[in-house]
Amino acid sequence: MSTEQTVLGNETQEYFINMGPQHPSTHGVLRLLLTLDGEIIRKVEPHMGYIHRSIEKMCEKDSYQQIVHLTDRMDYLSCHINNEAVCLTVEMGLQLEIPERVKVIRTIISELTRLASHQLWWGVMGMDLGAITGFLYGFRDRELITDIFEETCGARLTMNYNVPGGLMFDIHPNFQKRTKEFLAYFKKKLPEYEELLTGNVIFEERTKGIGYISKEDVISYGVTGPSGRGSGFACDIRKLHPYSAYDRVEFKEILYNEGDSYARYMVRMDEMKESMHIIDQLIDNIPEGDYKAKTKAVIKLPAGEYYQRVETARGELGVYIISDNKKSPYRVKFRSPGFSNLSALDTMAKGCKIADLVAMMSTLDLVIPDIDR
Amino acid sequence: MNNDQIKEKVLKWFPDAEIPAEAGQFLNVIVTPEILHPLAEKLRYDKETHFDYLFCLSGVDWVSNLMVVYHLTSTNLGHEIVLKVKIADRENPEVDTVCDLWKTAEFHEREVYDLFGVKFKNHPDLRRILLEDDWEGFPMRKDYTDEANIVEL
Amino acid sequence: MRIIKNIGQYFGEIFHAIKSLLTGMKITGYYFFHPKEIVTQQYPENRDTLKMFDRFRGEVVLIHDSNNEHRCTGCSACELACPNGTIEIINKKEIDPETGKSTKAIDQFVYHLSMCTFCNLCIIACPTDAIKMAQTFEHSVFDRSKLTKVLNNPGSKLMPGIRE
Amino acid sequence: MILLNFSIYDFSDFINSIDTWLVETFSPTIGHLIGLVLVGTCFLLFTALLGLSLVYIERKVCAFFQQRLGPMRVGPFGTAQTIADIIKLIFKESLITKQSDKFLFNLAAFVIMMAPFIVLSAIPFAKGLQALDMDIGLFFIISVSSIGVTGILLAGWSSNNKYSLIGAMRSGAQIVSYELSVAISLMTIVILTGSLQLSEIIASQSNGWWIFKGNIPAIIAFVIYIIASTAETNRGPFDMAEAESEITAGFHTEYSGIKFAYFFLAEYVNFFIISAVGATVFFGGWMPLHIGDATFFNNAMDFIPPIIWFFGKVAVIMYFLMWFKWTFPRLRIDQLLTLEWKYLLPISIVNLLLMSIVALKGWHW
Repeated sequence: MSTEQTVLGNETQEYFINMGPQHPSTHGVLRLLLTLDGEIIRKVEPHMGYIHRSIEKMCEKDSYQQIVHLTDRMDYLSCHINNEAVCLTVEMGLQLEIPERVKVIRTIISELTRLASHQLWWGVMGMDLGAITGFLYGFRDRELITDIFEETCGARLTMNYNVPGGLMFDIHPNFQKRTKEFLAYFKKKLPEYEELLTGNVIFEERTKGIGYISKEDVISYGVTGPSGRGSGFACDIRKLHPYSAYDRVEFKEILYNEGDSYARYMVRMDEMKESMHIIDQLIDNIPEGDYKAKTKAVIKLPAGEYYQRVETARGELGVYIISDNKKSPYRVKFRSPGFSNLSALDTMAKGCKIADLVAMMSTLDLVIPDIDR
Repeated sequence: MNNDQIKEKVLKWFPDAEIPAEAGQFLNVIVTPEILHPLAEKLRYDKETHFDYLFCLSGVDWVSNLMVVYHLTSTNLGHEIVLKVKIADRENPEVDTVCDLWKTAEFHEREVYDLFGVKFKNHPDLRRILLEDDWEGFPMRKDYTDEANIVEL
Repeated sequence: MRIIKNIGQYFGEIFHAIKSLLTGMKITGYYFFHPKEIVTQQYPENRDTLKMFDRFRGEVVLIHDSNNEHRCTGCSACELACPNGTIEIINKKEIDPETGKSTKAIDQFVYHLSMCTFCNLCIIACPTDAIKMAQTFEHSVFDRSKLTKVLNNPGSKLMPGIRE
Repeated sequence: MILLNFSIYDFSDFINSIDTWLVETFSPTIGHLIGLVLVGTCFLLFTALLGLSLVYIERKVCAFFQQRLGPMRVGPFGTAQTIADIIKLIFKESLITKQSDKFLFNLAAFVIMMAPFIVLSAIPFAKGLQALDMDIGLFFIISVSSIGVTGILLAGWSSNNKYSLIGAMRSGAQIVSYELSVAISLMTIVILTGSLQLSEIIASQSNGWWIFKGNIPAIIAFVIYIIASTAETNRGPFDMAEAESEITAGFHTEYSGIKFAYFFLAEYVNFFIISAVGATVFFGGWMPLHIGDATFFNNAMDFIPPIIWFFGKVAVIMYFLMWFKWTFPRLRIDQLLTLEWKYLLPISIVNLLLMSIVALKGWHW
């Protein structure tokens, strides 16, 4: 900054701006303390915790069945995957044999969740860049997925469809039909997304080369999910440690090496196609069987430590449960993807402009309850 | 490297490190605060171990002591290890930061400080992260009481 | 030569830019001229046709049959399963008119809708299928106390044969 | 007596008869004064009506682009929605931020209203329906419309809010740069008309509009005019000054109630003005579509009243501007300036030169 000052020959003064907690593009109550030089960002200091509900502490009082519904409220856009993560951890501790049917249904719904999350993200990304129309289109298509969820799981957002050992109830008879209808519909709509934003010259100008982060930094900051894969960090837990039915489906791990906003955007766009591909493979092959393994009414995990990693729509979610053989866990830790992703924002944003920061935050796809827990 | 080789290597570097015999999900290495940073540094930069990705950092209150747990993995070699540092001093728990090795630790250590009160030496910006700055006590500790906010069901 | 190439590039860029902008306008233009594709639902007006899915979780209700009998034995399994203390079961002692033995029966099944997270755990915990989720969703009231409901109808009884 | 002269095709007799009647009934001075007040009142009413209807139209059009219905509740198809909004805004508390420059803060809302209001007086709505027909009409419009930026800068500065200040500064840089392109693209047509007077510009298009007659340079000029004028009025995709997702609402973040309504109104009147000027210069204003000397066709077109021609053309241009706004993402401020200085300005200057050659060689029709 000193060079610029001497070049300009006049003194410039840095100033601070509070972006948030109430701001249209922080997508929740996140506060960013920006140090600015004109419009150029010198430093971004995130302040979070505005909706910290201490879910980890609450878990220490709850039974294992009850923990699941709390995770709905962390990353509410990939709530099913969060539920699944907890259930998988508990099942690992109990060494339960999970029916194949459950695994496949979980995978399908996980991928639908991912699709819904990415649709919403796409809409919000457009809105942050000023293309408000995209927001409505994203929500229009997401509505159809939430309808599927509502019919099968009983809720649109906080579904709580998993219980340790399986699912709360079997899929709705309409589930397969509706899902196939949706896939047929969305395969037509996804190219519209591309035409409206991806190829747009203004969009390309706004995202290409903006918010660069190197692969080393991404690994060091623990930026996972599509944000990490945009920098070439192969971190897809579905590939690294396959869980549920991911070991039997064929899909690509989307990797881009550019590390800029556009790469992160493209990862998600391509991931939507991969998600549809995964559902395509599974939707007609749901095996018959029970929707739930037999569990006791009061679950006690054997004493020990259990760690399960899953891939949510935002990245790697880790569930770390320490049990002391009681009906509530001794300690639960959620390694939420948003928390680590946010920490890299400062590195990305240095030297960019305010408008770029908004685009960057969109490409990180932050969900604030996920960060604050 | 498989778990046995890593175990051998760690013990060669630091014979004091305690490695529980029972096979869990990961290879556990329990160390004291003094040797945490040197060990972490070796694990991070040694070509054979190359643990470059810290995917989870959590604090645990074992009542008798506090513990900070580091889940590490290597992005190119694929092996995993769990480093645990046992801090006996509950009143003034201190451990070296690993921010310089894995930048993600910066936020995660702030969280552990916030909720458990573990002070990380040399941390660039050790402040509360989730709770407000004037919060009293460390809520995730087992002896934390708050009659107003914690409702016993 | 280089200048010509540069000029070509300059105009090529402009041409590409305009083309990409027109592609975007094609999409929005299409929807503008196809008002049939409008997805808005006008909520209070469409109340008559609006039907929620069977599994939609609106609120907990205690099922009563036409004889004003329910299936709740007052075992408090739902109370224990609830993560938020939404359900409170107040039991009373009742003398069975046939056998003369005193049995436990519910006096009040109190349900705090304001605390409910609609997680469905109470429903799956219930051993006698006495409660279910209703599909109502218009819960707003002017007074918070109205959200605390007593689910058993006045004078309702336990259905015979449930306790066994 | 007065109404006898009324004709929907030519307002000049009607206006003149009112003027004559006023002068004859009162003394010339008082008559003219009453005339001025009358005209002023008419414009005030027109501005208010324009604002109301444009806001409604924009909301409906935007809704249809987005597969929504838009306002539907107040009045049939939500037509009374904007009236309800205005009533709400009037009754809202007018907040003034602490330590803001209260005088400038209040002044800004009026300054920003002033510019479009004055410019409106030079717009020819129909034959004879024009308040001021100056021989420097176009120049007047270009120069007066830049007063608006003063209002924006005042608002941003006096609000004591950094978001407002950033918005105002962006807006200042933006308007000052884009004015160049607007002016030059309009001058391109002036080469052909040889006059800055709006009535003459329209009269020169009696045998065809300049966009058709003026060969390729006229089309280029029109495209540049549309882009640059959108930027000048801070409309999307150039709405950097009030970029909602970046700097909340930019220069009018701190305004509430009726003062906010002024900003809103000014924005929409400006929107109307750029469309009106575009329609006048490139599409012949109220002049019906004429093709050379195809008398039958021209007479048929003349049957449609000029005022409908004018508003029809304005509506079409407005529709396209709305289409842009609701389709494209927003540019970044430096890209915006790059677009102006690297693309629009050089092209428009070359275009001006081209047009001069066209005019000299007589390649236009």
